[in-house]
Amino acid sequence: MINNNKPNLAVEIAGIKLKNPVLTASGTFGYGQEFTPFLDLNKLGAIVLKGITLKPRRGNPPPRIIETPSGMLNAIGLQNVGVEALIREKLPYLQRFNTPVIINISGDTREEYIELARRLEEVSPELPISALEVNISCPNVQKGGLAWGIDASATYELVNCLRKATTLPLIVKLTPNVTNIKIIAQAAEEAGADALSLINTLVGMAVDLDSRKPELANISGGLSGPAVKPVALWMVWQVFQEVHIPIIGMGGIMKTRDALEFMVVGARAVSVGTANLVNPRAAIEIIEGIEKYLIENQIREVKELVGSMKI
Amino acid sequence: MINNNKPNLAVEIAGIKLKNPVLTASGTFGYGQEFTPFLDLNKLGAIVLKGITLKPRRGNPPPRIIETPSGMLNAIGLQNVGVEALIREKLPYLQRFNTPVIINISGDTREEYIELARRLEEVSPELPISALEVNISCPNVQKGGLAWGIDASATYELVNCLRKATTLPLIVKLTPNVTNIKIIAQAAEEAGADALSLINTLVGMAVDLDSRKPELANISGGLSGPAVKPVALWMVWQVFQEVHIPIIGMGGIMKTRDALEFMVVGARAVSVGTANLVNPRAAIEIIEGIEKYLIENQIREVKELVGSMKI
Amino acid sequence: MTILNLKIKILSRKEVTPNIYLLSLAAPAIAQQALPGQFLHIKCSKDNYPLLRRPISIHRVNPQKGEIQILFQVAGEGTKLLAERPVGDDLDIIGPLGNSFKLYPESKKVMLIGGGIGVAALLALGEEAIRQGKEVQVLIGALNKELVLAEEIFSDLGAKVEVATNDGSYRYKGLVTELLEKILEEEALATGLPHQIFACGPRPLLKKVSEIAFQKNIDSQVSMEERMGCGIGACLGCVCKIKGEDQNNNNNGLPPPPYIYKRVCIDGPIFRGNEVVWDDQ
Amino acid sequence: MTILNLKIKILSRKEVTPNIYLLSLAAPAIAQQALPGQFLHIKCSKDNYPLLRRPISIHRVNPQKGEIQILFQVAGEGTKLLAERPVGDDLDIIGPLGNSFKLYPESKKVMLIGGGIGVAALLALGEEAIRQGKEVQVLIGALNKELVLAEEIFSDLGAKVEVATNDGSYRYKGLVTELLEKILEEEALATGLPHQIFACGPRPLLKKVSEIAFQKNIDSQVSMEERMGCGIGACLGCVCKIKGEDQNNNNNGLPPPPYIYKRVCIDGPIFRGNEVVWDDQ
Ligand SMILES: Cc1cc2nc3c(=O)[nH]c(=O)nc-3n(C[C@H](O)[C@H](O)[C@H](O)COP(=O)(O)OP(=O)(O)OC[C@H]3O[C@@H](n4cnc5c(N)ncnc54)[C@H](O)[C@@H]3O)c2cc1C
Ligand SMILES: Cc1cc2nc3c(=O)[nH]c(=O)nc-3n(C[C@H](O)[C@H](O)[C@H](O)COP(=O)(O)OP(=O)(O)OC[C@H]3O[C@@H](n4cnc5c(N)ncnc54)[C@H](O)[C@@H]3O)c2cc1C
Ligand SMILES: Cc1cc2nc3c(=O)[nH]c(=O)nc-3n(C[C@H](O)[C@H](O)[C@H](O)COP(=O)(O)O)c2cc1C
Ligand SMILES: Cc1cc2nc3c(=O)[nH]c(=O)nc-3n(C[C@H](O)[C@H](O)[C@H](O)COP(=O)(O)O)c2cc1C
Ligand code: FES
Ligand code: FES
Repeated sequence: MINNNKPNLAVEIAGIKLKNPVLTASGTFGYGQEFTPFLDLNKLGAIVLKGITLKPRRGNPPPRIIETPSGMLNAIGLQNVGVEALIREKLPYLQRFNTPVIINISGDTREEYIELARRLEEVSPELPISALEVNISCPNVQKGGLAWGIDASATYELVNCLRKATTLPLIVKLTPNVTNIKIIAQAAEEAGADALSLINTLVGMAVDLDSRKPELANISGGLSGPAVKPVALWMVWQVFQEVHIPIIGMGGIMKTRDALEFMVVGARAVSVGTANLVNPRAAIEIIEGIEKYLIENQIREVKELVGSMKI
Repeated sequence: MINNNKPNLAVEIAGIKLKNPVLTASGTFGYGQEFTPFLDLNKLGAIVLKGITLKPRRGNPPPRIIETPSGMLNAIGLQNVGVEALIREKLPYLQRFNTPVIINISGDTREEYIELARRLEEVSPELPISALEVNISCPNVQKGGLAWGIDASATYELVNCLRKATTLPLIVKLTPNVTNIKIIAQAAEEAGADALSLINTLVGMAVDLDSRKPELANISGGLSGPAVKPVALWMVWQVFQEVHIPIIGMGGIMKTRDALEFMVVGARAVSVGTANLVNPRAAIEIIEGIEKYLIENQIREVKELVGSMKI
Repeated sequence: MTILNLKIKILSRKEVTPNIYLLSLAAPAIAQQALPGQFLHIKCSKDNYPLLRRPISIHRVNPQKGEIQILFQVAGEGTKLLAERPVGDDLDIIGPLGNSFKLYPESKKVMLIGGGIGVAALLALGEEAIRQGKEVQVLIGALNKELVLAEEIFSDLGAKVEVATNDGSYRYKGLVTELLEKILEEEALATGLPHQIFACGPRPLLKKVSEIAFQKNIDSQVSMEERMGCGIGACLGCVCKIKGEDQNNNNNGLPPPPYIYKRVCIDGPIFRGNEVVWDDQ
Repeated sequence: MTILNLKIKILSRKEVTPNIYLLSLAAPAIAQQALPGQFLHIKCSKDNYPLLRRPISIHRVNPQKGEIQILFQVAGEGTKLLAERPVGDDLDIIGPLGNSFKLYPESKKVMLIGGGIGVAALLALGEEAIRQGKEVQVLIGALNKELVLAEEIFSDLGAKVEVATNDGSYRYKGLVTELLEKILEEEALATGLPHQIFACGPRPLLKKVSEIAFQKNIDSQVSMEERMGCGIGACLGCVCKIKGEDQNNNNNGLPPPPYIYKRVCIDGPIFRGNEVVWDDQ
């Protein structure tokens, strides 16, 4: 009877049932374990892990991050332990939680992505792997080093190959650094993506006037945080009108209202990224905030908000 | 002798000699006159006027602006008095100043741009018109409403037609909402642009959670201000490495150091935009600040900074 | 009239009612020239966050002491920071801005209607009207008793003050525009209708006041609100729809729509009630 | 060791020398467990501007009173806001973070070298070393006399303090690393070399100290600085180059480069001087 008054926060994305629509954005939540001093991982909608590649990667030289007005640039360069160490050392820990784990995957070649997906599917019966989030912002070595995700046909091809290679749900993560995100989203949907997540970071740079050197050793980096929220909302809204698969929205979500705004423009779930670095409890506070908002506004299902923008 | 210690702030853009490299960005400085209570227009490098079209335009319904984290969205919708009223009512006032005036022009069709350019060239012997800044972010009616500036061949075609239609210097203003700004910049250069200015605003939106309505009546708007500076710096740096014509850099310049950062990554001059709305003396303070910086750092010519980034 | 960009000192601060603050500011150059209905464009923060200035009406002017007052409600981040600025701090302002309420010499009797914080923009006008020897009636609307603003100040000036509260916790229960209708009915029979009505408050209030005034054939002036960029007429960010045939406008051969966009910051904030197009929003 | 995210009260604030502030904070849970060389990750602003936290070393710990101190220099927007936070305010911190300086039981004599604000990270270590009965020598480097930090505090603890100023305005004229070399020459002949050297300060200082220590065969530990995101090991934003063959690394068939990236926030901030790759930056 008491529960009757509790709103329903559950949503389904790519066939995965989430207890609430709040995820952690890849690269900002490590492998989950780092945040256990601050929150109960069981409370999260899902955990999206730091981007993984087939082989371990050293990443970019430091400095790797710099703060910018209401945002930050990062050029981590996909430093990661590689899929085998992920399987051996990181995933077993996450098994004790009942929260879906989504693995963010990257590669330079189609084959790398496919091998990664196959390997993860192989171990998925024993390990917590609910879906793959395919990061298509990395350089496509086969196409001259430009990101897969800036080209609709490269996106189609990659997602299509992955679709054939794995039965794991595929969430394709779009880059905002494109002229027309709708056609990329469409290509991913047609190629068999189960869901889309957007946005990844905007390319930017910062320079130190006194030394006349770029602030990041890598020169450019990815812009995230509140500064990019208007761009992210716009892209989610654009894509929402174009595709039928669910969208995970992100970009500058710091608080409950930000998350709900993304849902109003069409995101069925949201990812909290940079906010985790500032406030390790951000995702939990947002989940609690959403529940409170629904109660206060007498909304029974969080789903009702999705794409509810009035125009 | 005293002057000997004064650094040289002069730069040349598109054949126009500027006493200093600081311009006012189109749309943020009205027709210049609005700012005379606050500063001496003679002190500016150049004045870039609010975008003009052949016929007057009513513009978008309000609300037209909304603040976002370290930025703002605007959807003015090119409200303007039209070129004839500009000629009759606005330009004569600017004649009393010895500061170059740059007219920002927009159109839906090639013909509109050409007619505008011709008309302005016609009156240019009697009126202060030093150059045209061609805004190619407006919808290209001939190509289905997408902006001219998102497509290299449309950019080439438009700039090439304008090049043939006028002898006035052409500054092409690029939009950042593209996958690859370098090829657009190249197209503009090849088509005969004398200089490039970048960036225009990033497309974004904001939504009011309580009403579930977009904050702007136009739904989307253009993001400007400090939030976009990292993106703008990166695009200037990218284009600087690609073209030989000078670049006017802009996007989030609030203070002297911001302006100098743009010069370090390759801008020969800079435009101050959103900052004018916050601090009507921003451009003047930046000019004074640049002079001070050059003195303190014993740099004799501001030109030395252009593209001086060490990588 | 010269528009100034100044740093002016905060002389005192008072929370007059929950969430509503009264600041006194040392600004002789503004006090000398400010007209009723004008506003200041205020940099609330000391850094770029929030970025833009916020428009706040000049509430009261004391040209002798060279002081002005502003009365504002904490509505969001900007006004929150403004409310936190310590006494002695310098506030970066641009002003005085905008046109002003116009009192016609022939108006013997004027009525001022303020809804919520809208009362802030009316006090200077009330003082001026009294100074000119006019009969001034003030209608104050508020959600409840606690939020009624400036009742005593207006009374002390010699104005006749009526109050409406939504919840009826003080005097008339209902909307201030309902009170207005009631009073006009009575006045029409008794002492006669006011010659001018001035209003400031939420848009529905302004719309309703304009309609009532129009029906009664009374000249009305309303203070419009719109989000502002520059505040000085340059950015075209703050427009509202004003009746008038925009003959110039290229409407693809169709007759031009019967309105033009005027800037609240410089063509306003005061417009005649019946020239505003109230349809949307 | 539990990492906590707490709001802790500012008990007092003092500008100890121009631009350098000492804050005392009420934080029993941190004071109980903090180790020398650990740091706090502090939210300097109350809003999102500046956005990220700032790492500041734990300067001094008083477990009895449940208090800790931080000593910091205003370097930019974050530390400026931190310096402006009023006494009584609650500071949002994460900590204690990072590994710590390691005092070996067998070291009888230890040397602490702090350059500029780097001294901040060494006081807790000095206190612990004295507590353990070790002979403690402290070398303080500063640009000039005015900027010499914590000299008296270290003396009062019973440490032997030497000072180098760049401009010679106080005691030894020159770099603190030059003073170090001079002292080591003398000590080698007299009372014997220290068994451990600990350093905190600008990178060139750390590099030089590491080289000198390596030459003299003394174990050195240095506190590294790098820009931080999370501070808890999750974002990989704060790495520095540490010697070690990264066997896993796919280097296109070439032998792997002889370094790996370690996180300053969790694998550090304290590293052995001779395991850091000093080549770049
Ligand atoms: C001419 C004029 C005079 C005004 N006089 C007063 C006054 O005397 N006292 C008072 O309390 N308020 C007054 N206002 C309203 C006041 O400007 C807003 O409450 C204030 O801008 C809100 O800013 P914020 O940062 O606190 O809120 P936020 O909600 O954070 O503001 C977000 C954005 O919306 C804009 N905005 C929000 N509400 C309004 C509004 N009602 N009108 C215009 N822009 C708005 C802000 O300027 C900002 O750009 C006046 C408005 C105008 C146009
Ligand atoms: C483990 C550790 C302990 C520290 N302990 C102290 C201390 O006890 N006292 C003290 O005064 N300072 C200390 N620092 C340096 C301090 O963190 C920086 O001075 C501070 O972050 C500058 O922030 P800002 O906003 O004032 O400057 P800004 O220049 O505005 O900062 C811009 C960005 O650069 C980063 N940054 C700037 N300087 C440094 C730096 N030296 N190290 C790391 N990041 C930097 C900031 O975190 C921020 O992301 C420590 C740094 C580290 C890594
Ligand atoms: C430090 C950092 C590391 C990131 N690493 C990854 C990554 O490995 N894979 C990925 O797809 N996105 C990565 N991202 C992007 C985020 O997942 C997210 O898309 C982006 O930051 C926008 O959200 P935010 O503004 O909430 O941070 C990273 C972002 C940050 C800040
Ligand atoms: C209110 C407003 C109006 C603008 N109008 C125009 C315009 O008419 N034509 C144009 O080319 N750019 C226009 N811009 C874009 C600016 O000129 C500039 O490119 C952009 O704002 C980035 O610079 P900033 O961050 O310094 O504002 C406008 C920007 C703003 C904020
Ligand atoms: S606010 Fe800029 S024109 Fe009114
Ligand atoms: S700061 Fe995030 S890993 Fe060190």
